[in-house]
Amino acid sequence: QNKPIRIGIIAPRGGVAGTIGECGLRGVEWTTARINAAGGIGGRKVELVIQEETSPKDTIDRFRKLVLQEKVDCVQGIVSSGVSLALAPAAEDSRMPTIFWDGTTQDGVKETMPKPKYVFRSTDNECEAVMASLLAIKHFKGKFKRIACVNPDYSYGRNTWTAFQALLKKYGIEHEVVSEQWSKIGNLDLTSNVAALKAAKPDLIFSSLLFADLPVFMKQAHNAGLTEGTRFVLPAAGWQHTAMKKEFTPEGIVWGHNTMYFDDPKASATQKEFVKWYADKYKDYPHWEADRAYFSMMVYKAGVEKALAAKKSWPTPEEICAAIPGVQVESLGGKGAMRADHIANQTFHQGLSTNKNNYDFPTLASVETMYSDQLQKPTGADFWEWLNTANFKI
Amino acid sequence: MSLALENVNVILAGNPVLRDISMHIEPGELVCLVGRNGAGKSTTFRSIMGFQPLKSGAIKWKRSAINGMQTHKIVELGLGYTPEGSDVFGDLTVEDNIALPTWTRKSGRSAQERIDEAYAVFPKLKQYLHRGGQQLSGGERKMVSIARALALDPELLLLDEAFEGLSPAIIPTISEGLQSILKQGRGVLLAESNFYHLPPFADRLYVIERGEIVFEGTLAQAEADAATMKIIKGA
Amino acid sequence: MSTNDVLLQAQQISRHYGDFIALHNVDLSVSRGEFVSVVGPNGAGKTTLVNVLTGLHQPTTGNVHFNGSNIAGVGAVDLATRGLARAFQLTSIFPELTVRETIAVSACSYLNMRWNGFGSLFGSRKVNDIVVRTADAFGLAPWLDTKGSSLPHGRRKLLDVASAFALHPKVMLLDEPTAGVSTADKHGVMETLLRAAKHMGIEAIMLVEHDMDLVSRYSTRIIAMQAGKKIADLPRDEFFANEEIISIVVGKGAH
Amino acid sequence: MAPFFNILLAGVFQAAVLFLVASGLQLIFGVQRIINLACGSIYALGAYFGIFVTSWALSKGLPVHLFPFVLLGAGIVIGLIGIPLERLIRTIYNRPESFQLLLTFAVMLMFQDVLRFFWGADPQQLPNVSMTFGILSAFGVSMPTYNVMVIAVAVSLAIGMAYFLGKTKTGKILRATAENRETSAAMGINVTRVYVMVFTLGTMLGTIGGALVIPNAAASLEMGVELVVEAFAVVVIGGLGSMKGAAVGALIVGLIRALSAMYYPEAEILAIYAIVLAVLIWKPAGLYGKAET
Amino acid sequence: MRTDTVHSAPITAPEELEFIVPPGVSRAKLIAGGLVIAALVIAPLIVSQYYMTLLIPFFAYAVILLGFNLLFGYGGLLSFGHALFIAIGAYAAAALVSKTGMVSFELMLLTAIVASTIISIPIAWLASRFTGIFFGMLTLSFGMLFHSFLNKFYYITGGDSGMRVPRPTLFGMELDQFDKTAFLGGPFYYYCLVMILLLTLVMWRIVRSPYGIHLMASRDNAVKALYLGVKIRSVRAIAFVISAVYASIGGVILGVNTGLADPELAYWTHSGHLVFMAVLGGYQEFLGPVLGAFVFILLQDELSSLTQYWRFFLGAILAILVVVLPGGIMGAVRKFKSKGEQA
Ligand SMILES: Nc1ncnc2c1ncn2[C@@H]1O[C@H](COP(=O)(O)OP(=O)(O)OP(=O)(O)O)[C@@H](O)[C@H]1O
Ligand SMILES: Nc1ncnc2c1ncn2[C@@H]1O[C@H](COP(=O)(O)OP(=O)(O)OP(=O)(O)O)[C@@H](O)[C@H]1O
Ligand SMILES: CC(C)C[C@H](N)C(=O)O
Ligand SMILES: [Mg+2]
Ligand SMILES: [Mg+2]
Repeated sequence: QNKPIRIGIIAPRGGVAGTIGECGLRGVEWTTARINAAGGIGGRKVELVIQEETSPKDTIDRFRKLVLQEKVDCVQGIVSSGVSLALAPAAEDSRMPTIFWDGTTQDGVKETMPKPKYVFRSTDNECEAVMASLLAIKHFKGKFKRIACVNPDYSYGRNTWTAFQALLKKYGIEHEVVSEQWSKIGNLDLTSNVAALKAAKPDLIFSSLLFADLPVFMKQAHNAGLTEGTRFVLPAAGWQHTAMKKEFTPEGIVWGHNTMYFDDPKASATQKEFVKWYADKYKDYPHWEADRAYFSMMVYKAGVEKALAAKKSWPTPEEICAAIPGVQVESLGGKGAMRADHIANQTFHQGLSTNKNNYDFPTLASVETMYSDQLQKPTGADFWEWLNTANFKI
Repeated sequence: MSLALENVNVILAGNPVLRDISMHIEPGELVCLVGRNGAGKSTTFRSIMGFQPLKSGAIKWKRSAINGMQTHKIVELGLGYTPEGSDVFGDLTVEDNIALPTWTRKSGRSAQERIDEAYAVFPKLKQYLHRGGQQLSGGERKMVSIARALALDPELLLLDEAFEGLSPAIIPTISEGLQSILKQGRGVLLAESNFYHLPPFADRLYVIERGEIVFEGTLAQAEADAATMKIIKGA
Repeated sequence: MSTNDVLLQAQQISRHYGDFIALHNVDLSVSRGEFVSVVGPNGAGKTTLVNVLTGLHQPTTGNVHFNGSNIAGVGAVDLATRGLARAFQLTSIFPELTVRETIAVSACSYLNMRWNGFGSLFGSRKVNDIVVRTADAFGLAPWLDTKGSSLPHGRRKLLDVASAFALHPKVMLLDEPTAGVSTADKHGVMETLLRAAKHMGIEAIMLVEHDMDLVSRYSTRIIAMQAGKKIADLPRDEFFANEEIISIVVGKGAH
Repeated sequence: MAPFFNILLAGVFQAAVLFLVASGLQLIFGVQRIINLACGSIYALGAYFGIFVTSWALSKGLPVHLFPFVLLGAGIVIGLIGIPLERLIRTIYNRPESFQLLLTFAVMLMFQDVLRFFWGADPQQLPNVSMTFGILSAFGVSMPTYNVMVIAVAVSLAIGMAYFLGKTKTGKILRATAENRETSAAMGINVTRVYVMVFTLGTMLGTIGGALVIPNAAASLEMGVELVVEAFAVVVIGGLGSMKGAAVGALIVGLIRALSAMYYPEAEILAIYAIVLAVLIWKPAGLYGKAET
Repeated sequence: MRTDTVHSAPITAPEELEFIVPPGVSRAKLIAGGLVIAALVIAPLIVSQYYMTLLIPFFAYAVILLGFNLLFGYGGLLSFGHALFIAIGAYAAAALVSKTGMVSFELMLLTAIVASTIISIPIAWLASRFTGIFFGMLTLSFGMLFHSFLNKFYYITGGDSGMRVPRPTLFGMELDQFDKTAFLGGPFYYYCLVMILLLTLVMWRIVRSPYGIHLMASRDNAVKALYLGVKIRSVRAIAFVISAVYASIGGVILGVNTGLADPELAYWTHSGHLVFMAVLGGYQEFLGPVLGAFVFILLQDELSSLTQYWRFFLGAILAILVVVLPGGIMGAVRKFKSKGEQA
């Protein structure tokens, strides 16, 4: 019983999502050191086995290696939806407790993994778009009519845009779509999209571009004069917040930081400690993926310890997985929990941006938070129907 | 002595292709290397030009070894070469093909002088100045190839199968050209498999058979030697 | 000789390259039992003529009939199946195929087995027969399992021609088959060729050649070209009696 | 009408960068018959290195309006990586094409990790210096001056290359070497030097492209792998080995991307390949390519 | 008459690469083959479960490369977009399930074969006009065209998330007493083993048939081949279709193994990996590429666990192999063997 607990981590290190994986891995590094310093999980130290997330085909092999060869006790990680989709059935099948950090833009947000026993997944990726849409309505209502989007050309981009329009409709906001721009992820030359947007003269631009694509878009938009007088809704701005330099980013953007905002004045001591460690060590400010990594680890810890307390001897994977639903953890970004349907609830942070700060990139003028029970469809519901019937508090 | 091969051995894909070849060419001399197909003539030429590493032996130009040197350095020293298949640059015009050597090698004489000399041997080429190398007939290519080597202004000219594919009508012209080259004090080494193409004014003859030199002497001596004649002319 | 005996006939064929006329209104015919040589100075248009006759190039004007039908531009494969074969000025073989396999390529075309994707190639008697017979005729039998690229130069040339013969063509076009072949070997090659031709039932041969020795020894008829035009088309003896033509082709004072 | 021209101009800018990379590809292919699959990685390297040098220089007090020259310089300097790369590729000059493709594929695999090793997984960017020179505008059509400068660089390189290859002695020597290495050597050409020169020049065109695009974009690990495919589309449309082809191909691809972004966003990438296929059916060797065999 | 006047120079092997010529099967080779098959048959008893799961992708790539090499090794046509057909196989299986609900493996294979045949015919028709680098680029374009189709037409294809390929039935049997790992390492393993042996046999017949010799002739010297009556375009096109069908069969196996058909399968770098495997193993030999697939899978697996910079080392190893082993592993083995014989 004094053997370390082996936890397999699968995260992207190269390719477009490498930057997201990197932040998550750093979060895991810090979290593990902290847990081990405090005595481990149920008295056992944590040992990490890290594998890289690549294409679904190869990641499945890595996963099997963790399970069959490395004999890990739990697998955490995964950023891309495609991979999580392939991995979930495999995890169920091999009875491996598996907690996804992210990557749950699932097939138009339909539940493809009903009643999972071993797989726990993160909040829907669309949560941040729902929240950003609500904030846009709250702050910009009546100040725009012509809307346009420039989104990544895949399900995440399309879902967020559809959700935004659906909410505008739901709240009776009169609007007209004047241009829709779709850009392949990782495409860094958006000049023609910028030109097309400029030609459409929108009052508001909604963009869930990720990675470097967003800062590049903003820079090119700024240089083309597109940012003047246009309102922006950027639910995923916090994915690349440090790259969004003030010089080309106007103020007053609806700005999403997902489940952790590094500069939150109301942040917990743990978050502040983490952010400081991160800034000192990596000369950068962490984003939400570090929080997701922390959350996954803490949820697992809580589950193990809950099962252990009930049983007094080391619990089986089944018992651990049965213990996890319902646990509450204080994650870096605020409160979080695992729902009975194995879907996470976490706290989302967004707000209007300001350039009045000591950084070279915008921060939030005031932080608004929403718990994801407000943003995420309930068990078994259809996302689009739920959007229409839900009672949001704006 | 200008060019000398001393006990040259060459192995290709495990087979000895040249065995202990020794020969020499003096300034102003026309020497023919005669042998049947596959005897090793081209390999000898390629060895001299540095395309083909030696197994053993040495190749000397004015008493210093040139084997192991890079081809363009060997050319620099004054050897000019026309490959077996002509290999005219198809992408360049006839004019550029012939002018090119004057850009790559300085010889002390003016480019124009060298080019004029090359055309003097094949005046017919002036009709095609702007035709691309690709568009020439087999024989025309051969002419360009020889003219091009001449434009290098070499001290020794190595002609591999100079007459292959040339119409009999043009052979006398080339013979005359060769004579004028020799008169300028240049040496010529000519590889030939066709006995009837051997210029009567050749100074010496080497006969190569299966990679070995089996005869050295004048044309007259060769004609007197029945065994040699059998090799180069057939029964 | 009846007109039925005419196998290959070209009428007024021309080939232009931009302003340059490489072939100018040439008429010619080749009949059963003939051995026709084409001679002429370099650049006279001989290779161009063969290219047009074998469909590699379209004639700018004129047409070519083979065995009664127009073959201008029908393509090489069609020519091969109709019975017109060619060997190239520069030796052309399949470097990685053995002699056996090379000849089998033609055999499969001839026997129209080309779409058999499941039968064993050398399990077929018919293929084997052709392979062995052809190799024998060209003296290639000892090399049957040698790769083309490993053959000695002279043998390669023979293999090139042998594979064309294995198509059992009616007419064979040969573009300088002995270019680069040493004096000692030239006649050997030619005789092997002729013997094989007889053996395999080839009805007529057309040869492009500079070597007047070969031309005079084997031809029944000689066509002389100059500057894209046909300047003579004479039976052998008449041709060699014509001093004027000879001096154009061979040059003055040649041996 | 003005928006339409704005879009066209955006396309021309994309075309300019694409042309730089594609012309490097063409040059190397034209002379050495090598398709450089690593051209994308080289482009990425130029981008990363350009950011690295320029931000360093800016932090050392470089006057901002000099940054294009620093970028260009960085592109040129890092292009020298072509020298050791050529040394590696030299080992397989005599092998079939597939080996050359593979070796450059191997280089591409390695490069991704080399970039990550030095610069990490986070995309890198320059401060927003591209507006230093303001915006040029006329008749409602406008474009950042910097972009116009990049287009000018590409156009002058295009003209320069065409002149260099077509008319100068060195250009003709390069073309001769392209055709037949041995015979060129026998004509006194130092083939080794020509190859090093061509490969380095080709590499440099790529790194310059990468460096120049950077003020408008960011450097990311994926940028190279993505670009290869577009550069290939350019080359196939224009015809392998043809500089003119690279220019026209780049223009076609750039404009198509821009126009489809405006009028039919679904078609953006598909349209490029549709053109590729159409060209290949209509003109198998590309618009300016030489026919095969 | 002199039949032997043509001088015979010493027969020499060429220095350049040797291409495949259908060799006879020596007894040694038969024994080696038998041993390998026997080892594969008893593998599930002795090989660890994890490595068993790696054998499934190996089978998939073995089939893919058998087909790929008909095109590349025997036809001389280097496709840089062949992964397209792997994706078609996987998506065909997924589409069958999502449209009809049928999960029979046999039907998946059938759908994949039909789909790849239909799709490859027009591509083959076009691509057969080209050789060399043009062929490579054209196939690359088609591959990327399909890749962007998969992403753009997400309402059909699931876009980036791909389409699920659920666990299939074999001969109608559910076999749900096995969990997926046991299923893959047990019944599915043997099923695939038999299938790949059959497909190998079929390919062996093809390359030694009259058609096979015409294909090789078109590779070696197209103009000459034409004049010998080889219909090079059709010959090439057929090779393309056959290799596409093989790739799609491999794609179905991969799809089942991953449980997903995703666009990355069609991405051009995946095609690059196929070429990598073929050259690594030695495309001059009938089974070289299959060996290459085996080594590649193990290499990638080991490297990616050893270091986060595995791409670098993979690339470096590839570069070294390309430089020092022009004949791939098989070529090296053969060289070694012939040295042994000479000594
Ligand atoms: N690359 C090679 N690898 C192996 N053997 C070769 C190679 N090149 C030439 N040979 C062999 O070397 C021998 C000599 O060839 P070489 O080309 O020197 O002959 P040659 O006298 O020039 O003949 P030809 O009159 O046909 O041009 C021949 O038997 C030939 O088959
Ligand atoms: N593509 C082309 N463009 C322009 N001129 C050409 C082209 N191809 C051939 N020619 C010219 O056509 C003429 C005839 O060429 P052809 O190859 O038929 O001559 P040939 O009689 O076979 O000569 P040789 O005996 O030298 O092989 C030559 O002057 C040649 O330069
Ligand atoms: C973190 C994000 C990249 C997740 C997103 N759902 C994706 O697929 O790929
Ligand atoms: Mg020779
Ligand atoms: Mg000719």
